[in-house]
Amino acid sequence: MILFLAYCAVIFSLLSGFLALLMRQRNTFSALFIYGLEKIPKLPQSYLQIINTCLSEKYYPLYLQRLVFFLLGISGVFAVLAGLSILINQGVETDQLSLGLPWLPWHVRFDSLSGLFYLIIGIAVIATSLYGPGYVKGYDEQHHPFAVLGLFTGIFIAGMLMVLLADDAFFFMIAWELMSVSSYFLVAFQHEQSANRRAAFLYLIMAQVGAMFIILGFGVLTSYADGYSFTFDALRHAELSTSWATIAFVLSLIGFGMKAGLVPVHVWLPEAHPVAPSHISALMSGVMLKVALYGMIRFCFDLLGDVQTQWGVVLIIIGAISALGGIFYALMQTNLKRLLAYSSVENMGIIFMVLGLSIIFQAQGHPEIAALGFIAALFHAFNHSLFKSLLFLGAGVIQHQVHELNIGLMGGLIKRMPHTSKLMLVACMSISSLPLFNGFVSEWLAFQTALQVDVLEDGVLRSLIPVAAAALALTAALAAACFVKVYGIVFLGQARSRNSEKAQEIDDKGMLAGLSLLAGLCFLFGVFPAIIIQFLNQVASQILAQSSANTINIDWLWLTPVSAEHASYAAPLVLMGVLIAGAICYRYLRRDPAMALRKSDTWDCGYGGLTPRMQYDCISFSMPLRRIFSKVWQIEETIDKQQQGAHSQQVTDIQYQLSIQDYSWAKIYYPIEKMVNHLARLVGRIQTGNIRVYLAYSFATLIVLLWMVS
Amino acid sequence: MNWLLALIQTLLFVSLAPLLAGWIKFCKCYLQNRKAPSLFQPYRDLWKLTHKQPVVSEQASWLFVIAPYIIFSAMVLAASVVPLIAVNLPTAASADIIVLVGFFAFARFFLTLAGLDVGTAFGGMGASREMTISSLAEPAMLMAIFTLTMTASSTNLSFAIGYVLEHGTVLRPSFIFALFAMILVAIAETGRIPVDNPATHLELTMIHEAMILEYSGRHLALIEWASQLKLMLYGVLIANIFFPWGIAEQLSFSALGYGLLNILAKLAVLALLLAVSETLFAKMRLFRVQEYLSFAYLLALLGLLSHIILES
Amino acid sequence: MNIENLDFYTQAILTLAALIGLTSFLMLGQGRLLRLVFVFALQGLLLAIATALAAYSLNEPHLYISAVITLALKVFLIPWMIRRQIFKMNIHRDTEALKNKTAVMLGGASLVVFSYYVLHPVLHNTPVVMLNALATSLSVVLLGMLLMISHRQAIAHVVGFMSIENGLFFAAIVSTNGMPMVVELGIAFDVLVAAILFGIFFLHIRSSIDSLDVDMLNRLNEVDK
Amino acid sequence: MIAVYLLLLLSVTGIFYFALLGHRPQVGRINTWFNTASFLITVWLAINIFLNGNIISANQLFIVDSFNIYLIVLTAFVGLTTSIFSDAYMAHEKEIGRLTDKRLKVYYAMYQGFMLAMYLVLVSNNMGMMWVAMEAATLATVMLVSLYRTPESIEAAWKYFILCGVGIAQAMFGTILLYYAAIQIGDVENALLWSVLYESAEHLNPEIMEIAFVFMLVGYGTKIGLVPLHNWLPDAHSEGPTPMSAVLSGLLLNDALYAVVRNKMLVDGATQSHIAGFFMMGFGLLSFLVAAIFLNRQKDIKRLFSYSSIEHMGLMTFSFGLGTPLSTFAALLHMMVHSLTKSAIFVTVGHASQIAGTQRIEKIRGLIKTQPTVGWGLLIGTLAIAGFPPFGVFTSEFLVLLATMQSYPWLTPLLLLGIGLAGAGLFRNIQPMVYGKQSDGQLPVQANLWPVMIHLALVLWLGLAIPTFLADWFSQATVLISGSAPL
Repeated sequence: MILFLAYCAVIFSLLSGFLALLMRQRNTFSALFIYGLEKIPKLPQSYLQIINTCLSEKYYPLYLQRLVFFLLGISGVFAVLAGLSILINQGVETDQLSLGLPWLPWHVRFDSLSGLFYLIIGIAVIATSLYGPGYVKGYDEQHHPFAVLGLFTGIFIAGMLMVLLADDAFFFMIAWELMSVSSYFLVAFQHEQSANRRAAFLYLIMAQVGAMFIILGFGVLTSYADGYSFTFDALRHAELSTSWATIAFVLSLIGFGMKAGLVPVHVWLPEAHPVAPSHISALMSGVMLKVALYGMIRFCFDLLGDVQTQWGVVLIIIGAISALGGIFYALMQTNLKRLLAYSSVENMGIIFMVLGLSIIFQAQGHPEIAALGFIAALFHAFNHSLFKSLLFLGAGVIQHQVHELNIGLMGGLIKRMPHTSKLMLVACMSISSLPLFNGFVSEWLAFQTALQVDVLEDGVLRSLIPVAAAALALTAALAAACFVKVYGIVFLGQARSRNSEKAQEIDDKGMLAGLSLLAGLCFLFGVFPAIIIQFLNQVASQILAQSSANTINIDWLWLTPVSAEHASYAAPLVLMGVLIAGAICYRYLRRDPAMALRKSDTWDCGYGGLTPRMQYDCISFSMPLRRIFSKVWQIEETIDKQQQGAHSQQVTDIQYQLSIQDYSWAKIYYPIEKMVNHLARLVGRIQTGNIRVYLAYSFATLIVLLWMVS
Repeated sequence: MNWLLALIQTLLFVSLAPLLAGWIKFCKCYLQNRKAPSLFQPYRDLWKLTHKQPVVSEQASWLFVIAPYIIFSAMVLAASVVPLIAVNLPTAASADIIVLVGFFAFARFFLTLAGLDVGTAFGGMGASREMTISSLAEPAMLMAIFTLTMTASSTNLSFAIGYVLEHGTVLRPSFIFALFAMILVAIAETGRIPVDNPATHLELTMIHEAMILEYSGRHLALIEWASQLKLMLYGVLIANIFFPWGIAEQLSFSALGYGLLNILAKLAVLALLLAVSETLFAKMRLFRVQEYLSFAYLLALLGLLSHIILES
Repeated sequence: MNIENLDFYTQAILTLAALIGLTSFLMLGQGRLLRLVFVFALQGLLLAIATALAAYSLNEPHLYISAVITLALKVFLIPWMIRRQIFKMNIHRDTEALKNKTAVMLGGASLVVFSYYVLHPVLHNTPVVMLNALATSLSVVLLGMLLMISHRQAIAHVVGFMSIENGLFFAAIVSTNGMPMVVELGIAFDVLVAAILFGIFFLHIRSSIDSLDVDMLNRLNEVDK
Repeated sequence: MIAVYLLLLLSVTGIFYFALLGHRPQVGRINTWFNTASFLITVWLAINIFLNGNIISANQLFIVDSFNIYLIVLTAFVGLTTSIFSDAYMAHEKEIGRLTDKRLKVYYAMYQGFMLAMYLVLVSNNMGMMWVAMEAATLATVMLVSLYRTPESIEAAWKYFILCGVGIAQAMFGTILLYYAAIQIGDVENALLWSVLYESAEHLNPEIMEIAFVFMLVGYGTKIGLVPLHNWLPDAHSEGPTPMSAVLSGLLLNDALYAVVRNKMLVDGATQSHIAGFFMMGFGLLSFLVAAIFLNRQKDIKRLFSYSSIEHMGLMTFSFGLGTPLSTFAALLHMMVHSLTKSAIFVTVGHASQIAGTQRIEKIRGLIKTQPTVGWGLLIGTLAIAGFPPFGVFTSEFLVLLATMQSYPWLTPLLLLGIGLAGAGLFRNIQPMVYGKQSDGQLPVQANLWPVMIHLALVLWLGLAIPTFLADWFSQATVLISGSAPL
């Protein structure tokens, strides 16, 4: 039954994809319709009317798009239902589909881990399907055919869901690559700009290489599994030596890390996410990265089984680098979606860091604390999927209304787009992990996990983990700075360009509904985290075979990891407190009607003529940090002044240019590209075009081989 | 009963905050051979401000208006969880020290947004600098706190304080480092000399004042009050975490009164020290603050490591 | 065992083998096309004789047929066609100056040694005639390739190709008393078609690069200029 | 068995028919009919095999077993679809006056001749006859490569002719040695019959067999296009008419590999060692890597895909060389999916080059805008050939990787490198051709893309699920080649 729900989710997303293919088939349908009229002449007039309008030039595309996204929504609902039901009755459903290799049908397994990620995907998909129709209206059918968009969106979602269902390496890889390839087409959807093509190319290649690494990871396991079987059951029981297990772990880390966007294999992410349509980048950043996380967890905790301490150390270090690197680069971005992409890198870094903590505790024999860390990681993944989807959708709304993604050209949108601005405020508060919002709870749990370090004996770990925690703290603080900048520059202040002056609030209800859903959930789970955390407990108990039920005791009010003595957090109480305090002083101070606000000009220090250009914008806002951490980026900053007058004292004109490059390009990727081209040139030399040389080759080959055999 | 006590403690906190500010001013003036205003001058200012009609820029949005209330209530909430005169109060359990830092972040978030809202150069400048400094200070503070919490193996303030109390006077190297780190961070976070100068208005070096430049009337009052609260919060944290002796453990009147006197004394001393340092030192350039804070960070780290290496 | 106490057939075969090898060497060193073709025809003739001899002494009648075929193809038809081509293209006078002829010659000699070295361990348990004959034919094949490598005239390439065929054929005759008939016919047919195609190609190449120097056929390559 | 004779007879008649009447209009259609007929015959044959198992003709000249039956059907099928494509293609070529009636005669006659040779290679049980057929295939295609009579095409044809001729001669020497080894163990009559030799393989003299295999490998390897013997391949593919390239890549290479594998089975039986496998692995890996690098520097679209053919043949040779059941299964599957995909790609490539009027990559842009069907066909095909699921190529590459991981883990990084380089090389060239703004002067052509769709659909099907009868044949062949069934 539960599996049926899960299958329905997949099938409906595929359906919506294939339905989108009918975008160009209007004439066929009308022909069919006329043919049908001849067959069944007596049809009620009302039906005729309806069908006619549906098939009319004007409405057909509109209705079709609505229908496609409706089906998508259905699939999302099914996904949520399936996820919830498996999480609630915490069973394990297995099945086999008669596809795949002759001796290996597709194995399907649906447990609470899959269920959780089903839930994540489902929520995001529902929000997207609410959001989508309004968003795609902007595309003209000629240059950006909806058929392509819809088809690959459907396949993309189906692929992600199937990854969660897969229970053998082959099916897993097929689903995985389906996800990658379809998202490649989505990234390349607006392929006029060469930047987008480049991004798509980069994305595809890295996806393929990553997939190969994952396959090799499975290969290591299979070669130890009995009978070379690819089923996850066989892989679970594979007896690996420590070193081979480590090799498998590293392979999978590279493979899944490429998809999850860990530094330094993150470069596809800030290229690909900005260029995809916004609801797609919401799905990619909010959900697909989580699927990579799922793969990592499945591979590392479930298949490899007994984890090792040094894996945790590796994860912590890489996670810390990704987190800090991600947020540092995010701070310097001017393109809103690029910024969000980099912040995704940061959040994935945090998640992997916490996962590393959990691995260490698991390996050191403290399963309960491991479970705590595991829960923290999963919860942060869940939250990130919520607020990052929200942010990307919001960015889409802004792009849709302002026709602009450069933060530096926005401003003052809070007055022109009241609803969007409120929802985005929620998102910004969640992502900068402020209390009462979901981002805070997961980071709080992460800190609580890190603070359990005292139970460990190993001195190195005992000193490593607190430093990691400090890195986490720094990341959080910088994230807050980053999103203060985002919200402050985009929504507050005065408009910095004509576009943002003319911007209007979005009129499409659906888009706002999509945003509001996510925003609401962000707040809900910020105040009542226990709802999700008890589910996460099930996951932990299934994956780590260690419920932390006695680690976190869950009731709706208190969140107390380990013990009440240790720490506790009651978000509802905090909420109440804030409300009471706020209400009292507001009430008290506002009682006198004579004290109403008086509107007046902004104080201009008596000089007059404040212009929007005098405001801080995104570059100047992050200037102090740029000065302080200048080593982190590859900065090219040029200021050239036009001076004239006596001793050229008087500055007439100043040109300021700033370009901030990602080090990993200069250090890793450009060299690789250069090397490949050089290699190709070298190898090209063997093909001289002279037939006698060719004959000499085959002659030499023959001689050498003969010499070898005799 | 306990809840009532907690409420009283919170109110006490809120009401004493301006007094502390007054006391610091008083000491400074005394040290700088100026005639001091009365200790209760801050109360007068707040009163006056609350009875003035606030002027709001046309550029300002709703966020500008509600920000003061949010900031103030966040601070009040923070006050409610920090043990002032007694430990084991129920409110303390509802939020631990990490959440406390969260509250500060919350307030700061809205303060900076309010600074950016009007769209003046000053506001943006203040916001940018505030976020820069805080993003450096916050980790240092957390590190310092971690040192304590790992010793007490609890992030719950009153439990931690109780732990320190019952173990008596143990000379911990980690605590010394942590204390200094904490002091440095506190100075930075509360915008005192040498990081920021609360006494200035309209200087290119100011940070906190730059953000609230547009505020007036009750809004300004709330923000001022909130910042005084913040100052006092840091003071109480330092006092009660590192020198918790005298704080009331059982809720008898004598104990509570004793605790109150104790904390007042401690705060007075701390304030005096602050005044002295503010008199001795001059304000730093903005881009030397990083060195200052990285020193604090270093101290905190040393504290943590010395806890791990020396004390276990 | 030495050659006295072998029967006449074997002695003859060995002699022929030696002669055939010699002809290969002659071709290898040959710069003049007409002589090249002549030597090639000579090789064909020797081959035919060997075949006939084998047919007679092993009385395998079907070898007579292949002897006849060889005679017809390798001695008369193909050389004649090539000659015609040469005269038609009027290149019967120009000679090809071989670079470092001696090196090539030495290489050829070493190839003969090499083929013995290769085949020796294999054939230790077989009559020596097999070894020698096979070794010779292998060296003829290799020499043919060397011929093609060292000569730049398309004609020379064709001749080399055909002499490789000769080598194969000789191997087939002496080591295995000829292949099954169907195969032999097939081979003969292929050779014929190949010869005709070569004829056609000379014209095309001539018309496209108005020379038969294969070094000038280097438009298609992968080298960055 | 009648089916086989019918098949061969049909092609022979085809040759003569087109040689005489090849200039008629509708000749392309007729060619299609011929191939349809042969395809139906092969299907009939396949059904026979499926029902009654392997068959060997009375005179033992022909064999049809689970190894070659699917290749026979595949050959007929690709021949058919390609002939459908070549109908449209040749019509267009004739329109723009690149071809005359006389050449069309040659083209169609040789098309049939080539098909004949292919069938013969596959069904012949006599190794000598297999050789003859292989040589015949060369001769048939040489004329087609030089069909356009441009200097380049002449040059390409000449190189093809000489290199493959010499190579095939070496294969002949190998065959002679095989025969020699065979008659050592008596039974001169059937000494070249594969079926007989396979039975008594272990009695063959191992040393001779090794040398024989070297010659065969170098000989047939030239036709497979193994580096460094591959040099003829890109030239021939790029200069001949596109349908030719399609069948060359799709069929000829396969059959050469088929011949090598048949011989390998004998050699393995004789030597009881893995030496042949090692040679094949070495050549395969080298070709795979070198071709993958070459893909990154191509300027001509057809050269590009001919290098990708080399790469894939290398992969197959490698995994046949591995010799484990898994890898053998993978290689068998890969032979099928590769020839399907590659011929489909060449169809789209042909149309693409007709659209742009050139084969130079940098001149072809924005195909999706000019003619979406061609553009998408090319893109999807490239995805499939680059080994992305759910297409069949992925399945086989997946299996090859795992098999390598089991037997020679330290080789997997090389495979990884190769696949990555190949993917990069393909897409850095294909993507700008398909996407972006179209370059001016690109006009849609009258194209018949059914072959592409059918092929890709089949490859997709094979990627998702392998039909039972095919699976049976594969596993039987795997048993035949590697000794035991895959899992």
